[in-house]
Amino acid sequence: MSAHPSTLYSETVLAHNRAPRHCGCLADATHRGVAENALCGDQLALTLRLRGDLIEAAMFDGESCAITTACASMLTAALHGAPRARVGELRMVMTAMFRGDATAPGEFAAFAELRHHPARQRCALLPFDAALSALQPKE
Amino acid sequence: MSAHPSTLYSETVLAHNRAPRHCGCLADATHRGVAENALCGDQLALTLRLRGDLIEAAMFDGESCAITTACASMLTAALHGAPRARVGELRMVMTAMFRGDATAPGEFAAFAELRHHPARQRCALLPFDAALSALQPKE
Amino acid sequence: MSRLDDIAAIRAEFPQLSRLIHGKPLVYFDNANTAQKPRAVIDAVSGYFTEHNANVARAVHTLGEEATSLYEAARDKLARFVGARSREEVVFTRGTTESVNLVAYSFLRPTLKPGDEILVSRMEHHANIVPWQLIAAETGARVVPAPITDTGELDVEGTVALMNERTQLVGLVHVSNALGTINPVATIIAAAKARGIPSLIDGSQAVPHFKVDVAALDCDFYVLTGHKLFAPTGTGALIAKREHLDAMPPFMGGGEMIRRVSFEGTTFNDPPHKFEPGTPNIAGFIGLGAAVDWLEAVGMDAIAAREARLRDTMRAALGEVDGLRLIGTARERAAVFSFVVEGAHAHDLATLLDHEGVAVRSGHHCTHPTMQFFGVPATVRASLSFYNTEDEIAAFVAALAKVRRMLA
Amino acid sequence: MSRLDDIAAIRAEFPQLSRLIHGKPLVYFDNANTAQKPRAVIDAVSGYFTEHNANVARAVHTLGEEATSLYEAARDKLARFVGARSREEVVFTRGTTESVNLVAYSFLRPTLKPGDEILVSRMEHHANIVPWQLIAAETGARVVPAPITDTGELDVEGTVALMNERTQLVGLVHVSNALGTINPVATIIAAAKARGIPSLIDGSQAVPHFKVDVAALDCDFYVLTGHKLFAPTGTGALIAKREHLDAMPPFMGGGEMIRRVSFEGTTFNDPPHKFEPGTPNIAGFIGLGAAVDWLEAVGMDAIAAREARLRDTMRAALGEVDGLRLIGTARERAAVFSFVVEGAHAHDLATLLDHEGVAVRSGHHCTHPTMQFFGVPATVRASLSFYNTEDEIAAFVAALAKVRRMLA
Ligand SMILES: Cc1ncc(COP(=O)(O)O)c(C=O)c1O
Ligand SMILES: Cc1ncc(COP(=O)(O)O)c(C=O)c1O
Repeated sequence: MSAHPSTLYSETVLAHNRAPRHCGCLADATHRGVAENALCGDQLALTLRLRGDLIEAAMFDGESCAITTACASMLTAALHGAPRARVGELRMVMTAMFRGDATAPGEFAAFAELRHHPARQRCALLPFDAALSALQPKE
Repeated sequence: MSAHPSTLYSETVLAHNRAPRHCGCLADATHRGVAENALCGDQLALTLRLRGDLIEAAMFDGESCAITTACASMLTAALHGAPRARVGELRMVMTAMFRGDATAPGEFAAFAELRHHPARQRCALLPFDAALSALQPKE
Repeated sequence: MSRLDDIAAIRAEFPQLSRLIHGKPLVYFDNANTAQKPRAVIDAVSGYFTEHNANVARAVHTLGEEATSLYEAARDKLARFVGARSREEVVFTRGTTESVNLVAYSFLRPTLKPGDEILVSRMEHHANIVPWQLIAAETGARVVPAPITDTGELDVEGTVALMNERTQLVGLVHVSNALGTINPVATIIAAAKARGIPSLIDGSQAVPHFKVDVAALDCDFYVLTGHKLFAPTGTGALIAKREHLDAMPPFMGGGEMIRRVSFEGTTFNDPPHKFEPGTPNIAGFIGLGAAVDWLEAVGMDAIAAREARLRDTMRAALGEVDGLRLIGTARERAAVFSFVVEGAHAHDLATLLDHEGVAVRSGHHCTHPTMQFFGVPATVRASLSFYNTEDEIAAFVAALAKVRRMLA
Repeated sequence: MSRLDDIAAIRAEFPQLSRLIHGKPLVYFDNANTAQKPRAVIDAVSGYFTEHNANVARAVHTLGEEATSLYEAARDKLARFVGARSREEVVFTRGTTESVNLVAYSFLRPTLKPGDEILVSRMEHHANIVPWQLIAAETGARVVPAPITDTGELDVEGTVALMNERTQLVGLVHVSNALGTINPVATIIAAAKARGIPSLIDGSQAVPHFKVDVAALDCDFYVLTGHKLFAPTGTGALIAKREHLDAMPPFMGGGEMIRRVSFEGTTFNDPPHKFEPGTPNIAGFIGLGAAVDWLEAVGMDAIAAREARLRDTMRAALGEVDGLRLIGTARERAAVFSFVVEGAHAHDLATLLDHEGVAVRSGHHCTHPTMQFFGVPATVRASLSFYNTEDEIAAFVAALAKVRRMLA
């Protein structure tokens, strides 16, 4: 059950946390979403600029833990130029990875160790949920 | 914790149960009370005839277990000619006996073994409670 | 080949079964009251205390993650065991009693109006009567008893005839703890559904004895208690359709059931957590998970088959006893027998049987209306489980004869 | 001479304390979340399962009598431990959360009117906020927050000023689980009483740490939870004045809480049983009885004295840490410390401390309004118990320095 301590806070994660990419708010955002982590009260806001179904730019904002920050940093980078469906696809790969059924692409694989930290999986999913909330049709 | 099996259903108790005394209803009762045992649903009715503070006669009625029946048989006998305060006094001796702090007088000592049967103490107290209810001022 | 074929080995897994009572081997025939626990359950409980003791759903440290995993795994196991559609439909409660109260307070009470009716059978446990009476008294609704027959079977026609546009819920015990009757719950659920009436089935005495498939039954609510299922007391579940759980307001407030609390306004968590405020009986539910594992390893079909044999032997044996009147003679029945004996009070029989090592229950079995229907204040109840034996039945019958002689 | 002088021997009684976490000795500083269990408690629980397993208050057989005696003895022990006026004033519940809900539903709700106020402090646990919000929403009453100061102390004057003729209840946490503050409960109880307002004290974090005398406090309701008191989770109590318990309608319905049930009308049992429907967490309460025995043998005064020393050492150690901000700096405090650290998120600290063997809690500690007041989403909380040591404090401080370097 117990995780190998060193791998969750890997150099990849720590580096992203120290210097996150795409941190802030898109001035010309077309979509905006927020997600909250009930466990710690962290809130993460995500802004997107879409043209048709293509995400042109993404930024995130909010005070959050290293896991959330690093994942948001990776996600906003991965979404640049991606189709909007990418958010949901990536999230599914992440949860499959947490079950031990898949390996997420690229740097996201750094979160594989969360399999042994169910209470903190939500931290890595927060950016995805903020993006999904942004993309959800609003009344 | 466990009781000696033979002593609860002693010959004294079994004999009273087989042939209880004062079973029925006093035709010329001045007081009547009922008590109920929530555990088994048994009801016991007790009728008394008082002159002043003196109990002249007592009878009990109801279908009940051997412990209740035997105790009611002993109690009605003990109350003939006794002052009304006797009911409460005897009940206190009984509960003290259940705590191991006293021995009840005469045949009532047959219930000493109930000390090890808390769930059935109520069976022996039922006749006392019916008598107390009979003696209670009614509006 | 079933593990039950070696019954001595099975019995050896239940430490309590080798206890002596007044110097005699325990014959435990009070299984409908509560079941004995296998070593696997006892060890799961102490293992939690010695190895993983922590609170659930709160801390991110190793012990907290372990405790949470074990606790939530129990939910998965129980969901699978009873055929729930999803783990989110399984709300953990203290037992059947709390499960019914939860439905009463959160599902029914908010919309109950004067004249509304709640239909429950005359053979219900108090747990499936009193909660409805409490909310009925508050709202002006009525609890209507559904009829039963002299054999202790549900009068199905009579029950269906009582379903009408005022009926807000139909409640029925799956297996009667007082009579042993197995009720035709599927028929009643379907009849209620055809009329748009939600149904609640009290499965307390069903799940320990045969395979139950809640999704197939398609009732709106199914309630059960862990301690009759070989798990610790203080555990149980409400299995409810997700649409109801989503729509129901919370029952009790506190930690875990919330998403965010402020004095300006509070938002609630998703089911099942919305209905599980505060710290739960963690060791108990871990024990429940172990009990379900254990039962699945033995096999519910093997258990049902063995209990059917024990039931038939017991039934035949009781038929031989002079002056013994069975209360409840349904054709479809579990190995639960209530009876009265001429000239001997139920409590005297129970106490004296105990002196012979035989544990049975005497009393009203929390079913006053059923007792009233049969015109008895109390019965003796002998309720068997798969770990009981034919030898124990013989010992019971001999003990019964002996104590009757004493009381005569 | 106290048993605590030989702390190694004391620690050896708690099996979990010798666990390794990620290969490092466990430093358990999450005692405000839940406490570890001494062998005496674990053995009492398994002893019930292997020796006395039966339901309570129902059967007259030997096992039933034994289980009932053990269960009811736990009530006597707890009554004595907290200074209840009588055993009948001790209602067993699942924990503090259920205790508060019971008071909300049975005591307050029946008479609550639009405009009525329930006054609780801004440092309450959600368990002492949300139940009031639920019944307030239903009745049109309001939950009013009583002010606290920047040091995390109750603003006593401000609180008393908010008591008025609309106030139906004053609720206050005895020791704050988020801040460590020990509140002047006697003052508030007296002020409420002078105005005819009933008071409820949440003693969850008080009873494990010092001697509490409920009768002397003279509050109307005192609530506590067993698992912080070294007993199993899923146990707790409401200690209430008898006059309230007599007058309150039942909360949940079911077996044991009734005297007689019929479809024509049901009568209820006396307190405390009126409020304890169905089968309780028997093993848990037997464990609670054992926990109280254990604590009394060690002595609450010795425990309080040792914890005061640990508190002072910890406080001094935290004062040395650069960039660490204590949330809650009350003069009267328990050995419970919430803090935030510059540049490091609470959850990262907690996970990384866990990798060093140190168990602390991070998050909002079920006190959102308190966190909001201090303008932090979450804190790290280190909460100590008598079995902790100065060496563990040193290990904790070293681990904290190490993980901060990692995150920098
Ligand atoms: C002050 C306080 N009140 C209430 C509670 C809730 O206790 P429980 O979850 O055992 O009901 C806690 C513990 O989490 C607490 O610390
Ligand atoms: C049919 C039935 N329903 C409900 C209950 C109540 O269960 P619990 O006391 O565990 O809540 C019981 C057991 O006593 C039962 O047999």
